[in-house]
Amino acid sequence: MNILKVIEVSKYWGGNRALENITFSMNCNILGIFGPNGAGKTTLLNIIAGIYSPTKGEIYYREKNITKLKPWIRVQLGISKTFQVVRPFRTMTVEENILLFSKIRDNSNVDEIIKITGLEDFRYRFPDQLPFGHLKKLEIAKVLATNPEILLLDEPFGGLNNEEIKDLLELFVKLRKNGKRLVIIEHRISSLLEIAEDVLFLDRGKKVFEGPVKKFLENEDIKEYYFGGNNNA
Amino acid sequence: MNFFSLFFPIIIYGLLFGLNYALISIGFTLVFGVSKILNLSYGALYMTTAYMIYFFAVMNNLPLIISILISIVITILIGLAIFYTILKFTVNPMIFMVTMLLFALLLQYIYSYLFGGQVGLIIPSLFPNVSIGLFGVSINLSLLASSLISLLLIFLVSFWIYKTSIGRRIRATAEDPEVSELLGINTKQIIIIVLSISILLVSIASILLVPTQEVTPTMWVDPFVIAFAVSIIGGLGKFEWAIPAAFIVSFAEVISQYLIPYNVSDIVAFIIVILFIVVFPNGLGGARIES
Amino acid sequence: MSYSKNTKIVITVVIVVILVAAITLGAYYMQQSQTPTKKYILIGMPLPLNSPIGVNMLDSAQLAVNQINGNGGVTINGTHYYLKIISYDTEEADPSIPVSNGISAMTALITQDKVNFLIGGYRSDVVDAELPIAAQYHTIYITFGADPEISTFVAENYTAHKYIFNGFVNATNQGIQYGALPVYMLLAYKEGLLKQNITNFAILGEQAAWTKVDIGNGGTSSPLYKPFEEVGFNVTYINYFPLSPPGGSYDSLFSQLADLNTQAIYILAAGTETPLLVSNWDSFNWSADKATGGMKPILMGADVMAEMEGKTYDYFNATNGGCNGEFTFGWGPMLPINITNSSIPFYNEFYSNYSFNPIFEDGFVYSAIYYLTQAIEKAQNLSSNAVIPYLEQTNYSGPAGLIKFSSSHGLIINLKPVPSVPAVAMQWHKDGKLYLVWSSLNPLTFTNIQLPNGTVVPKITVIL
Amino acid sequence: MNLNYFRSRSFILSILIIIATVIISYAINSPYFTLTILIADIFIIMSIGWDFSSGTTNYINFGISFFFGIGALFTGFFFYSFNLSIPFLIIQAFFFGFISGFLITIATLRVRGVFFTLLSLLLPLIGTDFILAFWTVLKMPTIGYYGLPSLSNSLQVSLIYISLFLIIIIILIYTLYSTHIGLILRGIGDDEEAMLAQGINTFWYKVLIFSISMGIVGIAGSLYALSTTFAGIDTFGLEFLLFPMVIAIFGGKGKILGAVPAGYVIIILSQYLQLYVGQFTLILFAAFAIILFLLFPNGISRWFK
Repeated sequence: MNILKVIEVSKYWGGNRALENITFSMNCNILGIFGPNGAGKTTLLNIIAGIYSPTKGEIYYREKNITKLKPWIRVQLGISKTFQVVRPFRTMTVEENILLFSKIRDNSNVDEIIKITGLEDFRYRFPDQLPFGHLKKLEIAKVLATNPEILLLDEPFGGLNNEEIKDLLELFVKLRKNGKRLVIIEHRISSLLEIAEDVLFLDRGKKVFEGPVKKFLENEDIKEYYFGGNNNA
Repeated sequence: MNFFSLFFPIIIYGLLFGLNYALISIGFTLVFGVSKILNLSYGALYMTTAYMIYFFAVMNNLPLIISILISIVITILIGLAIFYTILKFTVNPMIFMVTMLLFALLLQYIYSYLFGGQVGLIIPSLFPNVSIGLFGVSINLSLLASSLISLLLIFLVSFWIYKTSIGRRIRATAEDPEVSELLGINTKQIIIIVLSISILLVSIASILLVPTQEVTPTMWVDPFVIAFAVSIIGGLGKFEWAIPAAFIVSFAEVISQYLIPYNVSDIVAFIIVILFIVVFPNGLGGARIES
Repeated sequence: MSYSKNTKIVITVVIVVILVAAITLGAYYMQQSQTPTKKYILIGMPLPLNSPIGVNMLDSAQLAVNQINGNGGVTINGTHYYLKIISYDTEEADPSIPVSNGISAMTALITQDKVNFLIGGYRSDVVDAELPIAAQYHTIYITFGADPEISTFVAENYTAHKYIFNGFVNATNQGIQYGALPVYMLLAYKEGLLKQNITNFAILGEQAAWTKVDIGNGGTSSPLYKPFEEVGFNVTYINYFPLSPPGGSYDSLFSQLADLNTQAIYILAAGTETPLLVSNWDSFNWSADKATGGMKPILMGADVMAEMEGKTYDYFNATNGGCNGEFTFGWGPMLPINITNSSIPFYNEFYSNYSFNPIFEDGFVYSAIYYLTQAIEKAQNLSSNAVIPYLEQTNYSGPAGLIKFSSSHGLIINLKPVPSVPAVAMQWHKDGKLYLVWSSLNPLTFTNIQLPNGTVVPKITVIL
Repeated sequence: MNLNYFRSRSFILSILIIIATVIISYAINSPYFTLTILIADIFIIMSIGWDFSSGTTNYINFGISFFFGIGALFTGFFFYSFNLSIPFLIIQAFFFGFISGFLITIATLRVRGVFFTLLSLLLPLIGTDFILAFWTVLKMPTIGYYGLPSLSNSLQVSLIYISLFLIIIIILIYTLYSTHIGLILRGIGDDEEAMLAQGINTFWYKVLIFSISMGIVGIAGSLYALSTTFAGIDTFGLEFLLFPMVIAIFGGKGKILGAVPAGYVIIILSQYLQLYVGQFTLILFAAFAIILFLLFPNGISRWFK
C-alpha cells in the first residue's frame, strides 16, 4: 500500500505553468525530490502539505483523498512540513517553539525531540540567539513535535556548511530508524544521495525521472544534465 | 394604516434617501477599492465642511458660494494633511486606522470646544428648504436636488473611472498595485488623486444634506455608519456596487419606520450588514474578503 | 522612519513636563481665587453648561446672588457672608455623555472646592446618580430633575437622604398641567372661536424618564391615551420620535401622520433634537396627501428649546423661522406675566442683564437661591443639618409661584383655587417673537393667537 | 503550567502598584483622588481585556465600549427584573460579555482582519440605537437603569473591592497565559500564518480569547454601573473605547501589565486636568493619543518586558 500517491497534479499561476500533471507514489522511507531552481519542487511540496490547492489532480495519503483538506487537518493526519525560509516564533524560547506543536497528535516528548535534534544547550534561548544551523534544526524540531508520520523538508541544507549538513544527515538516518518517512527537496544532490532510497526528478514543472537512487545514477540524460555539463555536485 | 396609502411614500422616500446614502458612501468605497485604506476620519470630514460653511457663511456672513468653495478646499487640505501626517510615521494598518479614528475624535472635541456643545447650528442651503406635493407625497426640494445631483455625480465618477486614461490607471492600481507599479503607474500619486476626489465627494454630500439637518459635534457618526454599512453590503469592491447597497439600506429603513412600532430604523442598517456578512461574506461586489 | 531611542525619550519627557506644569499652574490659580479677604458661602452648581439650558440656569442663580450680595449678603452670628457660585460643566444635556462626569463634578465640588450647598442638576439619570453623593457628604442639594424618583429617594430613608430637595415640578404633577392646555384649546376650537378644528391628535415624545410617565410603551396602552380620548380627541399616533430618522429627515414620519389626517401634534421634548423636527414640520408639504385634504397640523407641547429667544441661542433662526405657529408650554415667568408680584420684576431684570428671556427652570433656580438664604439666616448656621428644618418650612412666593415642600421634599403643587405654580403657554409669531397665549391662572382665555393665515386673534374666552 | 510568569518582574510590580494606589488613597484621604483611582482601576480592567485579545492577535477591536455597555446594562436589567445581589450581577456581566463576544467573533472573525475591525466599530454605534429602540420593552425607567445598588456606601471600600477584582483578573490572565492556550495565543500574535501551515487551527483559539476578553470588559461595565448606580447608553460612548485603548498602547501593546502604570498616569492626569481646563482635556487627550500612536506604536514603558 503506497503511503502517499500524487495523481496528475498540475498547478497554473495565471498563465505560468508551475506543475504539469505530475504522478508519483512513495513507498520508501526517504524520497529525494531534485531539480533545478524553479522546477516546481516547493510548489509540489506545498500542494502535498495543503498550503496551495492544485489546479487539477488529487493527492492520496494512506488511500484517503486529502486534496481538499486544510493544512492543519493534514498535520493531524500525520503530514507536516518545514518552511524553506525558517520561521521560528521569535517571542518564544526554543523549548516553547516545540511545546507549541506538542499537543496536536498525542503529546510528544519534548525532551527527546530536543535531544535528537541536538538543541539541548539552546533550550531556554530565543531564536535570535541561535546560529543559523540550529535554526534549521529548530524548524525540524517543531515539525517533529507534531509527531508526524511523513516529514516534508524544504531544502533543509540551504545555507549550511558541510559540518552542519553532516549533522542533519545523521539526524535523518536516526529519524528513519524511528520509523519516520522523509520527503526531502534539495538542489544540492550529492549530500542526499547517500541516504535517499528513491528519487523524483523535476524540470520546468514536468516529471523527468522517478525510481530508486541506483537507477537514477545510471540514467543517461540525468548524467548528461548533471555530470556532463557543469559538475556542481 | 392601510398599506396602499403608504405605497407611494415608501417608493419615493426609498429612492430619495437611497440616492443620498449613495452620495455619502461613494467616496468611502472608492478610496478602499483603490488603496485598501479605510478612511475612518471620513465622517469627520463631512462634519468639517459643515462647520467651515457655518464659520464663513454664518459667522462671517460671506456669500454662500464663496464659503462653500473655501470650505471644500479646507476640507480637502485637512483630509490630505491627516493622511500625510499618519503616512509619514507609519504604514502599519492597525496604527493607521486607530490614528484616523483619533483624528475624527480630535475634530469632534475641537468643534465642540470652539462652537459650543450640543447646540444644533443651521447652515444656509443652496436650495429652498420647501416641499412640493407629488403623488400625494411631500418631497423636500433640497433633498430632491441632492438626490438628482447624486445621480449626476455617480455617472460622472463612473465615466471618470471607466472611460478615461487616468480611470484605467486607477482600476489597475485597485486590481494589483505591485503589477501596476511595474507597468510604470505611480500608484502613490493615484491614491492621492482618488483620496482627494473622495474627500471632494464627501464635502459635496455635506453641502447638500447638512442644511436640512443640524450641525453638532457628534454629527459625524450617522454619515459614517451609513457609508460603512453601504460599503460592506456593496462588498467594498467596485464602487458602483455601493448604489444598490444604498437602496437596500434606505428602503429597509423607510419600510421599518412605517411597519414596526418601535424606532428600529436606526438599527436596520446594522442588521442588514450582519445578514450580508453571514449570508454572502463577499457582499454584492464580490471582493474576496473570506479570511 | 524610526526615531532614535533618545529622541523618543526626550519627547516623552517634554510632554509629561508640559502636562504637569499645566496642572500645578491651574492648582495655584485655583488656590489663589479661593482664599480672598471676604467670607463666602460657596454654592456648588453642577450644570449642563455646554448647552443653553445650563447657561440659563447659571445666569438666573447668578442674578439672585448678585441681588443678595448687593444688599449686604447674609449675616450669621454677626459675621458678614457673601454668596459665591462655583459652577461645573457636567455636559449632561447630551444623553451620550457618561454619567461619571456628573459624579466627578459632585465629588470635586464637595471635596475639592468644599462648597457649603449644592444647587443644580438637570438630566434625571445624572441627578439620580448624584443624590447618594450629596447625602453621603451631608450637603444640601436642591435639584431640578423632573423625575418623581427624587422624592421617593428622600422618603425611603429620610434620616440619611434628608439633604435632597426637588425644587422643580416633577413629571407626575406636570402631567396634570400638560393635559390642561389642549383641553381648553379644544373647547376654543369646538366653539368655532378659532378656525381650525382639531380632534385628530398625535403625541411625540423624546426618550427620557419624564416622558415615559406619559407615553409608556406607546400606542393605545400609553397613560396619556385614555384621558385625551375621554375628553373628545382622537389620538391617532403616540410614540417616541427617533433620534436619527431615515434619510436624516422626519419627512417619512410626518407622511405617516398626514396619512392619519392628524390635525395637531403634541411634542414632549427637553433635549436638543427638536429644532430639526420643527423645521421639518414647517418645510413638509401637508396638503400633498390630497386623499385626506391635508391641513398643516398645529404644533404644541413642552419643547424646552422652543422657549429660548436670546443671545446665546435663538430658536426662531435655529429652525429657519420654522417654529412660526408653534405653541410651547412651560412654567415660570418665561414672558412678563404676574404669576406673583415678583414675576415681572424678575423677568425685566433677567432680560436687561442677559438680553434673552428666562426658560422654564430659571424662576425656580432664582427662588431656590432666595429661600436657601432665608433658611440659612433663620438657622444662623452654615451646616446643612442645621439648615434643613428651616428649608422644610419654606413658604416662598417666587417669580415661578409659591414654593412649598412636601414631607419627602418634593414641590407641593395645588391647582385649586388658583394653581400654586401656574403653567404658561406661548406661541412663536411670524415676526420671530414669542407671545404669551395662555396661562393656567385663567385657563379659559387665550390671548394674541396667530392663525396660520397670519391674522392675530387678540383675545378669546371660552364659555363652558 | 510554567510558573515563571508569576515570578516575572512585571507581575509583581503591577500588584505592588495596585496595592500602593489603595494605600496612597487612604493616606491622602481626598474622595476625589479615591474616585479617580477607582475610575482608573475600571479603565485598567478594560484595557487589560482589550490588550489580551487585540494586543496579542493584532485583530483590532474597536467595539469594546459595546461589551462594556452590555456588562453595565445587563447588570441594570438583572437588578430591575430579578433583584440579584452584587456578586451575581458581576458574574452575569462576565457571562453575558463572554456570550456576546463569542457570538460576534464567530460571525465576524471569518472575514478578513480589516473587516473585523470595521464591524467592531459599528457595534457601539448600533448598541445605542438598539437601546433607544427597545428601552420600553427592556423595562428601563429612562434610557438606562438608575438607582442600582452601589458596591459599598463608602468610596474607600468600593475602591478596595475593585482593586481586588483587578488583581483577580490579572491572576486569571496569567494563569491562562502559563497554560498551553497562553502559548498558542502568543503564537497567533507572533506568526499566525506559520501556525496554520504547521498544524494549529487558530480560529477557535481566537474566538476563545476574544470571548474571555469581552467577559473581562463586561465585568468592568458592571463595576462601572455599580459605582455610578446608573447603567445607560452613555456606556456605549467612544470615550470608553478611546481611554482603554490608549492606556493599553501607552503601556505597551501585547504587554498586558503595561496597562497598570499607564492607566493610573493617564486617568489621574485627565481627571485633574478636567478640574482646571474642563472640556479642553479631551482635546489634549486626543492630541496626546495621536502623538503616542505615531511616535511610540509599541508603547513607552520599557521596564515591562
